[in-house]
Amino acid sequence: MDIWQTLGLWIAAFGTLACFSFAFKENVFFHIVESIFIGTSVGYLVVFALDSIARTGVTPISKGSYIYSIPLLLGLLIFAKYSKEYSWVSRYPVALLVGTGTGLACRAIVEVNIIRQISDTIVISVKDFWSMFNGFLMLVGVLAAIGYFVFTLRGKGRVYSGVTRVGRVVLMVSFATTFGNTVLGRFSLFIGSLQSLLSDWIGLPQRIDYLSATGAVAMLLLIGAACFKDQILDKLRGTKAS
Amino acid sequence: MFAAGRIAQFALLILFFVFTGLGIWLGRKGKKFEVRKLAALDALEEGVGRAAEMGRPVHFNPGWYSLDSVEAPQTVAALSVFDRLAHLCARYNVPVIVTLIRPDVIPVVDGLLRNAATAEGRPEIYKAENIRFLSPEQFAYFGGVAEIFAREKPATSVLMGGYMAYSLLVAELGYRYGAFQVAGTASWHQIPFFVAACDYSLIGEELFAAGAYLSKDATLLGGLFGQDVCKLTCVAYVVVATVLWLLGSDLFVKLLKI
Amino acid sequence: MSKVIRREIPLLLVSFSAILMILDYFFPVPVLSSSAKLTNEWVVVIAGFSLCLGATDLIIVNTRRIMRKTPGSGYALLIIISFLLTLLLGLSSPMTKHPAFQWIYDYFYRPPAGTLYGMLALYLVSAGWRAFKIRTFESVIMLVCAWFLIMANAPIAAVVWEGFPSIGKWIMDVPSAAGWRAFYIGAAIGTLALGLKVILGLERGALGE
Amino acid sequence: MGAREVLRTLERLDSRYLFVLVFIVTAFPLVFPLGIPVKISAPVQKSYDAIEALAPNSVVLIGDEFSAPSWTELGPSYIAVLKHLIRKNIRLVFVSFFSAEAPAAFDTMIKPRVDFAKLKYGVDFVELGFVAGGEAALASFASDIQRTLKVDRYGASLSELGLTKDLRITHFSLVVELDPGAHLSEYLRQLQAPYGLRHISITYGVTAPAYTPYLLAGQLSGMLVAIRGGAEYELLIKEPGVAVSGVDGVSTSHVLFAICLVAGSFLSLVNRLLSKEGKGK
Repeated sequence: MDIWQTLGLWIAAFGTLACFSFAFKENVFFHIVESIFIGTSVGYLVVFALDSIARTGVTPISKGSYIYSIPLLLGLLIFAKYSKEYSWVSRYPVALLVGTGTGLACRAIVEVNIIRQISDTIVISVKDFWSMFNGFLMLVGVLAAIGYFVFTLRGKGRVYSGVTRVGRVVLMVSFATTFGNTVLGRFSLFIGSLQSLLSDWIGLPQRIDYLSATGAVAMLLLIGAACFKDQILDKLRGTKAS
Repeated sequence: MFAAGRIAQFALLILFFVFTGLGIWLGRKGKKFEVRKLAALDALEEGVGRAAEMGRPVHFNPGWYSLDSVEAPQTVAALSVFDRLAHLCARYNVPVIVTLIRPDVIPVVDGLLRNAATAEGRPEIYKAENIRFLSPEQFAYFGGVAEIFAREKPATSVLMGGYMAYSLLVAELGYRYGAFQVAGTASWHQIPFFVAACDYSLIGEELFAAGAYLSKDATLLGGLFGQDVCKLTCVAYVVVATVLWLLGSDLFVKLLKI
Repeated sequence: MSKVIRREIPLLLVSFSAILMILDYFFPVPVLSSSAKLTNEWVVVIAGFSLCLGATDLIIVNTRRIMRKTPGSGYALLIIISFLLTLLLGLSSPMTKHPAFQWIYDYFYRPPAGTLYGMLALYLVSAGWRAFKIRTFESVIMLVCAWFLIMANAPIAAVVWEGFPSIGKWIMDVPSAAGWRAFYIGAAIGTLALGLKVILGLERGALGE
Repeated sequence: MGAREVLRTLERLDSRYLFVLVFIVTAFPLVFPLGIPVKISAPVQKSYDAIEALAPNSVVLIGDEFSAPSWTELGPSYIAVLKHLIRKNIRLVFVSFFSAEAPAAFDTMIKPRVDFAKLKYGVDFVELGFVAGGEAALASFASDIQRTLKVDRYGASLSELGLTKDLRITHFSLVVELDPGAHLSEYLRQLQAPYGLRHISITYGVTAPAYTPYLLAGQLSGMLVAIRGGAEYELLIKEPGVAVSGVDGVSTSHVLFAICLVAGSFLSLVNRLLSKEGKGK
């Protein structure tokens, strides 16, 4: 393992610990790691943006498709927001973005979000009692939950409030299910971070790299001290005064 | 002439456009519609008032999606909420800090903030540095927001638009600093966390209705009526089609696939 | 005249590009598909520029913080330095493939991203502790569903009782899926309605006027 | 302090104590492995079967929307699936539409862990890199690959690479998509709806419930969820790896979470009942 990789592993370990520390208390090391993260992430993405401008915008011009100078110009216009007087100019490129986004959103959402969902609700399997039961439960659930979203048609009486109540319950079940399932995903990530510390860096469970282990303890102490710096300073002052 | 298998889609799209359009037309004609309460939106004023009392700023984030993405409507809806929020903040003389993940939203937010300040007669309250683009990487963005919360301790945090995993991080951050939180998203994967961690939340379609609800503009409220007609159409279609299906005819299912 | 240039033409541009995208999807006409493709490429370029605008903004805001010596200006300096360093390394040849650029990505970018993502596990625990209360019928149902889903996902639960995964699967496949279906349908109708309002120039949030 | 105060303090427990507990409980099996058996779930088995059924030399599109933070959740599944595909002599085309960092993440995290050395670039696999433009780019890719991209990630012309020379979207027998950003619907809209491509999604735990309707409707030919999906797939291809060694942590942490959920709500209920009783007096 070369020196750069080792150094990298130590930096990564420190970054991981500093980030975790934020769950306990905000501290200077978390903000340092995060500031570097902000800078690198924006730098990173700007590099790819420039790459993409070059590939999609500049390359065609160099090959003679001069029409591509229009998006380059429009792209530059977005900087007009810095001018007080001409900030409206940036509406032109933004208009193109908004229009395209809206069009893309509308054009295919009918198929995926409406037609598919409706036709799957209709097709109730009648092969046995259990699947029929599920099918009807699904049907009632879908209809009631749609009813929950109605804005202006305010029915009166028990039926209407019953429907919205059922709809609410169904939606809450969906939310709770997603909440429960998210636990799996987030813990996968959490375990991954722990693995990178415990296995990749310290070497557990097969062996213990004592250098890294000592480093880990030192880092924890340092970050802990930063977290509780105020309390520690107070303590020190207190003992001096007495 | 049609792309294969997309006739039903096109018909539905046009039908729903027509329904919404009819609603808008009715609204413009002066027909009044009574709209169900959306507590989260009514809470905006409470949130801004709270910030004014405490002398602290309001925080706003219009979500994850850029304006050219498929989820752009969520961002646009969030910006319509921001329009109202900016007016309220200018009226109560409360600074509003907008943190951004997507840079293409900067000019839009800038324009809304400027106009709100002018419209409420306080052009001096507009400050360009209150619009803070942090990073398109959600966790780097979170780091920036964490620093802003630590330093400026917003009294109210409004999170609207499409969201990703960082939703819970930012919502818990607000909880830690005791901020009053109003959220809203149509991103199904993040809705549970807003419901769990925020004081008020808009669920799904409610986000898209926010602009109309807040503006109280009769024309836009008519649009909401149109949306309801669309929903009832879906319900009616499902009911009729299911009855036919159980009687042995798959006509209505096939109809959707032409 | 100025109103036309400032307001009307951008709104027309919005409607035009939105309608173009919609028509292109439904009608396989060469003129439509080539202009839609061209528009898409333009949007890619403009989106790239908007990221540069964001970076410029980031530099301006943080330089201002350093100049005014506001609290946290040290962080601002770190942001600027790490941004410029990454940018230079990324642009130096071979573009985006410089070993130092990769090294920064691996050890400065990846760990905090992964860790903060994983930290959500902790926040889920505290949100779960706080948010799930036995108050109403709804809240009991929510608690039960979330609980079964969690148990269904833990391999150890299936060892204890075979039923956990199948109950979890049923909740996911039937009642939960019903809710999501309605949610999708509602969201789609909302999207379409908002889309129409944007096309008609009625939605205030679209252009920042 | 009486029992009531204890209960009340517990209800408003500083979450940091919970965090410490979570750390200990999750880390324990990583240091002392427990070896709890894992049952293969249906969506993972379906994915395995779908890949197993592919003819040698088929072409599979890898929708690589992978990104650094998703490494631990999706990485193990990604690697296991790639190993399986390569073992079956399937030709692979990698492309990204939504994650700009996917290619870099691929280089540093995936490539070194999978046996790419024995594959020939341009014949057995091609990396097309990141194509900006999201869904629009995806649509245009589907309609004409060579016109949309012209060159691969390394600047080689697509018409000069054996694999991509005459490649049409319909030549793909399967799409395997790494889905950290909930981009499934874009893929289905642009690849499955018009061209009928089969689709396997490697995705997050958070997205799984909402993807279930797609699975039920047959739009998904399989789904691998989070580290657990990875562990199951590693077991299916008989190459236990990172996921299998981490999956014990899933068990312990989930049990802790289930206990917390019940304890938290139970405490609130008891406290509410007690305070009602107190008011009654």
